Amino acid sequence: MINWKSLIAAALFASTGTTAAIGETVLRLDEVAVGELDPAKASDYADSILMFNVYDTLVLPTQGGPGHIGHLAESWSGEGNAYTFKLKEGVKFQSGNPLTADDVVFSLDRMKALGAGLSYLFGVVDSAEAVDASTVKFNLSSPYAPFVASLVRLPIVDKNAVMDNLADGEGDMKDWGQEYLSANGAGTGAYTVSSHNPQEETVLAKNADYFLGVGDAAPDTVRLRYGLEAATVRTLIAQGEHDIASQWLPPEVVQALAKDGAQLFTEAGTGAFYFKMNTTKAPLDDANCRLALASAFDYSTAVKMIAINDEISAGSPATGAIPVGMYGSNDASMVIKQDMAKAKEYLAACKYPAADMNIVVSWIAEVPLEERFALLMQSNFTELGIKSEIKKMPWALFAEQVAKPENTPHISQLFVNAVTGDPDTLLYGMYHSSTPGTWQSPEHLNDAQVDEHLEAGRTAASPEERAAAYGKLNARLMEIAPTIYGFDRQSVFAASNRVKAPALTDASQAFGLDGLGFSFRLMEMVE
Amino acid sequence: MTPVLRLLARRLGISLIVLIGVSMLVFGIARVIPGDPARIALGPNASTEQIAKLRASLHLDESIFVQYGHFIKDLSRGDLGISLYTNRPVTTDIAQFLPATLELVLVAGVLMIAIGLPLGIWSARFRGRFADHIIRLVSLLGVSAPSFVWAVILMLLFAYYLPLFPIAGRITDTYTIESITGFLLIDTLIAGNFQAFLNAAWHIVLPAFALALSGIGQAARLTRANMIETWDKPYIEMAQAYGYAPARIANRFAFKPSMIPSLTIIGLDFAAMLGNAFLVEAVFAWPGLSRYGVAVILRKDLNAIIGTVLIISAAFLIVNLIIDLLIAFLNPRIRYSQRDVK
Amino acid sequence: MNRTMVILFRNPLSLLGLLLVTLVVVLAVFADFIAPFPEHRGAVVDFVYFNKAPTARNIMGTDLVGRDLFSRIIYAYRISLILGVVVLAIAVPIGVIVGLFAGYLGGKSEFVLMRLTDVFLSIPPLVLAIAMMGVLEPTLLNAMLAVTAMWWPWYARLVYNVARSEREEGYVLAAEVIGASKYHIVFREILPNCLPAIITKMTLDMGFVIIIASSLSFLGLGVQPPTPDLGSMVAEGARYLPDSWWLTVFPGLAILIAVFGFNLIGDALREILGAEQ
Amino acid sequence: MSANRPGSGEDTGSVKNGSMERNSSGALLDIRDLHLGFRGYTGYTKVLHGISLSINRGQRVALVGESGSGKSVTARIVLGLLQETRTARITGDVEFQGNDMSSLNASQRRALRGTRMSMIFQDPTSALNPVFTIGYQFTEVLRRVDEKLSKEAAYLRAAELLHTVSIPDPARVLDAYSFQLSGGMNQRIIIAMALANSPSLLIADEPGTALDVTVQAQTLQLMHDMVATHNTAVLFISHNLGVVREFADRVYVIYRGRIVEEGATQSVFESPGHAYTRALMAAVPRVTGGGIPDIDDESADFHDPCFTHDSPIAGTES
Repeated sequence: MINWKSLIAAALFASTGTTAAIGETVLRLDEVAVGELDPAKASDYADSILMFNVYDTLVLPTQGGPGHIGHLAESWSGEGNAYTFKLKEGVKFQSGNPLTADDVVFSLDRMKALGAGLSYLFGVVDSAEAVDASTVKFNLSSPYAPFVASLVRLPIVDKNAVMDNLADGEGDMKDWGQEYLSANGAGTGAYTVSSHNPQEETVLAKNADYFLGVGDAAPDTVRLRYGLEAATVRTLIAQGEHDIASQWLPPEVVQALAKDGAQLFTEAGTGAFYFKMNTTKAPLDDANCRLALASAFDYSTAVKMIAINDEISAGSPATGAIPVGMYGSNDASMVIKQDMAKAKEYLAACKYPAADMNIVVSWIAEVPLEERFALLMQSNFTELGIKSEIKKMPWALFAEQVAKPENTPHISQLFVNAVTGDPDTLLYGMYHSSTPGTWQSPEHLNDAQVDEHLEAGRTAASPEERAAAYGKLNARLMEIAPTIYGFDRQSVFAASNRVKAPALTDASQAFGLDGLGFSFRLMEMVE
Repeated sequence: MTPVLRLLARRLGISLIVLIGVSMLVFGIARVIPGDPARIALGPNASTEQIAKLRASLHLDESIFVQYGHFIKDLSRGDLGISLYTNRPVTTDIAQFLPATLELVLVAGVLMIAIGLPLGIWSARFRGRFADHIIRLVSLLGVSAPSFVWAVILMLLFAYYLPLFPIAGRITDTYTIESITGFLLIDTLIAGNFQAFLNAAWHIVLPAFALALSGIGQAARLTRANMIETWDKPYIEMAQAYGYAPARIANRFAFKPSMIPSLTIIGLDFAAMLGNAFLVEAVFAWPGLSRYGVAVILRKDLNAIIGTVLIISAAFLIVNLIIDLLIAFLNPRIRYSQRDVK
Repeated sequence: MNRTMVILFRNPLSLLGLLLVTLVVVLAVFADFIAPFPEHRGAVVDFVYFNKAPTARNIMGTDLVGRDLFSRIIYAYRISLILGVVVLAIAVPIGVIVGLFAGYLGGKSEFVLMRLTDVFLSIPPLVLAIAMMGVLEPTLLNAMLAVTAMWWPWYARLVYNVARSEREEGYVLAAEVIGASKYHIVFREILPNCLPAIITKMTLDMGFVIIIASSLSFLGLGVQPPTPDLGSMVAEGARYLPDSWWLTVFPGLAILIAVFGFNLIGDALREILGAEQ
Repeated sequence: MSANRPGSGEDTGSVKNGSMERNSSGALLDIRDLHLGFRGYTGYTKVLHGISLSINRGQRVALVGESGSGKSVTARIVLGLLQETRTARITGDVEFQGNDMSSLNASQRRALRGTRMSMIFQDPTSALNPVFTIGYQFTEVLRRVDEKLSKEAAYLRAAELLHTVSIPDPARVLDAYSFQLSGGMNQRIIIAMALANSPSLLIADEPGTALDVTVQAQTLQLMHDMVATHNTAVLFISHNLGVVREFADRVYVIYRGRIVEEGATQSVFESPGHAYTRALMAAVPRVTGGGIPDIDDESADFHDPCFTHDSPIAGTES
């Protein structure tokens, strides 16, 4: 019986024999759709992977430790309102154009003009100017401690290539090359774009002329596929046709893969999973009600739900508003726990009767795991005598609805990370009263103390002062509980054994910045 | 053949009216979407001015009639606007995704006809016997489950437990095939790469079957019913009285007249596959228009929603038009009728 | 009607159909008594028993938060049946009235009504429902609305065809001659003649409505969790193939069984009522 | 043997004996003691209770009876069509050109149809396939005998044959479809087709009943002439005695699956022996002189044959 099966299979597989050049290595991975190739619009994980490989930034986080090192920048100086960067010599874009200070200025201008993606990080930057061909100066409107850190999100674009390819649009810059850059790469990066279909797949090829050089073992071709079903990825990896799964694979599937011998990559610690409560909507405008819900949540079950095996989990217990390891975070032992007695106390102190409550718990349609958290929450609340309903929201709709407090659901589930690795980029956007109504801030929090600590954190000069400011912030956020701090997030990727990615397996080589671990030039294909 | 031309002209006219109706309908539907498409498009961090600018450029602040006017004007130039989801012209997206869907639907349609009709003929010929009972049961089962259930079942059986077929995609990605028609089965042959053709064919088997199963069942049932009805006609008895072989009577004298009423429904079933492709493409990661359609609907991408629905409806109308012509071709009564050709 | 029943009961296939439909209806109606874990229809989590293959405790296994799949399927039947009944209860009268008037009155109203019908029929049914659900909030009520919107034109077309041919029939002419009102002719003369076709189509459509509704929720555009729905159960479970096969196979089979049952009965009815005409 | 035996229920046996006695060696078609029944959901239904009938070469024999009397099924047994119906049970002998039909298998029986025997149906227009041209259907018939006949040759032959049935413009007719032609025209085509392969037996089942009366008369006349020139024997099935009288040499009267009377047309009409025959004849306006009389569509069912008879004739057994 086995025989005929394998015979048929053999016959079929024979017809599919690979035609790729011998020895060429291909790395296949997947992410959720869509992959945005325009670096000024990059915001989510797939975009970041593309950006970090096709483009380079002035600085990079130090691997395995704090601080930043120069990347396109040779060196830099400055503090407070002005920073000056000296560019490395001899760096060439993929087009062959040399990298100049003009390109850096153009990249910042373009980022700010388009106003998409993570451009808000550069709100404090008034302007950039080219001092000479290899020197660029940034002028800030106010002191901003995490400025250097934020430069990891300023990819440098080939100005000449873009200017040659402007499409219709208003003003001098026409479309700022949006049409061109949405389909083509114009960076200095280690990989060039062979083809790009934002829904389906981006194919990248090794850039032999990369200024740092790319190792031979690094994959020759990278195929980043979008929107594969979990079951598809699971089987493709098992059949040896896929290498790295996205972090959005449900834990059960990762478990199944690990059991079959897949290796697990992890990227730790600049973000957390939050259940954000709308502080403007009754009954959650009363801190006691929020505290009641926060105490009722079953944290340990939530963490169990995301465990892959005894050692690796997609998260660790939360200790407060700030993930362990960042400025101001609590010690890893101070785990938040469910406490129903306290929850009942808080509920009694709340000005709204429990019987009248109907809490809307939303979950993002693209992240099925969230539905289970919603169910967990619902059953926890039921125990407390509070009614709740679950609402599934596609990401795009969610992002639109949080703009207005009245449209924002009572509870929104979000994975938020520090896009630059700095706590400021994690916390300021979430809790400062000047930034309500973005996808990060469905709390619509307006608290003077919180604002004060946040300002202190971003303007303080020394790391110690910053740590102190964030410590106070953490305490205040625990006290008024705008958020149920679910768990500290760690991304887990199931991977085939054909690929090595030190930046994702060895803590001493980790970047501490989401997506940067997927610098393909640092990966090795084993075959 | 003038009556056929007249029929064609009339059907084209009706199709055009219907298409305009469809465009109004989808346009209306798309414009009552709750939420601000400009804000959704620009993402969570956009500023108020940026949103206002985009709203103006999308004419979102004008009345729905003016908006529709703009839409028709653009449409007549072949411009469906920019997809706010992929940031590309909707026509580019559609041109990229449509061939994969059409290829899948066409192959499924061929399966439906190549398997469904013979089953129906057989069933009718051996009416009341064992083969008939089996075929009826199987074809009824075929229409009794949505195509995503078949997709999952086929995938489980023939891709997981018996790994005979691939579980996703249109072709193994080591083949680079230049896209000429967008139909991989054709492009691979144009490229003269027979291995790649086999590979593409191998990939399409499961999705096409999943999509075709209910159509096969429907076609078999319909053919059977119409064959049986035809079977009682005097001209069949006459054919028997003239001693033609039973198979010849079934396949020729009874089949052709039976096909005429069947075709309309088979055409509708075929067109329904355009919708069911939504379900199958999701399961088999088939990079077609339907997956795109679902994605843009979830993201409230107006231009893309309108474009997708319009294109699918147009394809639907074209299929029906072809079916009508085919019926006219098969049915001399229509070809030679002097009056009402509806 | 008696004869119909006799034939229904004698044919083994239609008997099977009756059996299946009865099973589904009984499960749905008495779900509260039959389901081993009635509370599992809602938001319950039980992480002791989650993602378990079928056992004696959970004959169809448990889902990812530990709910009994069998109980949820039973409750999902309830939703499906309610949806089917409501959709047909709205779509059929609308379609019948449009078809009757277009078919009988003719003229301008015929042109307008039938072109309107054509517009609806020109969008592949599922695509129309998907487009509508894209606009509406995904709730049970809206799912019903979207399916209804795509359903009535089929009845309009069916009744229209019958009515148009009946218009020329002797009894209608006779009624006109003796001066019967239009409404009398339409509802008392023509409608009864369409009834067998309508009833047969409704039985078959019960199955199709279940298919379409489950397709909508398969795409995430239908009934929302924690309300159990067969389509979303298949979609949810499909992510965990092939390891957690029970998550998809049982809800998938549940759809198949229900629709198959309705189709068997519809088929038998078609033969019987068709023969009577 | 007497042609005009008074009929009664008990007499059916002697009718049978009478046929048995007859020398059948010269007969083209000889049916002896033919029984037919159908198995159905409701049990077994007997339709024929021992029919005997004989036709000589070139002879025109009419089988007369009301609808449901069993005349059409008899015709279909002769053609070998009913033998292929699984629910039918047939016993008795049917001999055609000296061959016992029951000893032939389905394909051998089929080989006789369209070549040595053919049939004409009630409604010519519906008997022609509406989606094939007359030419196609006609050439197919011609190929029944000569499979290698070229398309052109078959076409010419068809045109020639159409000409013999007084169709003025055969080329146009061959390119046409049945629904484009008049009923009379179609009937002519059917007659031409039926006789195209010069069969020795033609079965005409109520030919032209669906047609206009005058047209029916014309086509019957045509058929009469055509079978004469082809020397084809005819089994003429009808409920219309007036037509039968004009057409047939010999008459068999069938009632509820039994032959109740037989004889030369002339003698049966002059002195009908059986009450049923008399009832049948009473239902038809008597005509004298040439020409075909008006058709009365009224069925003989209205006249209970037992009305003038004291012992009831056995009905259908169940």
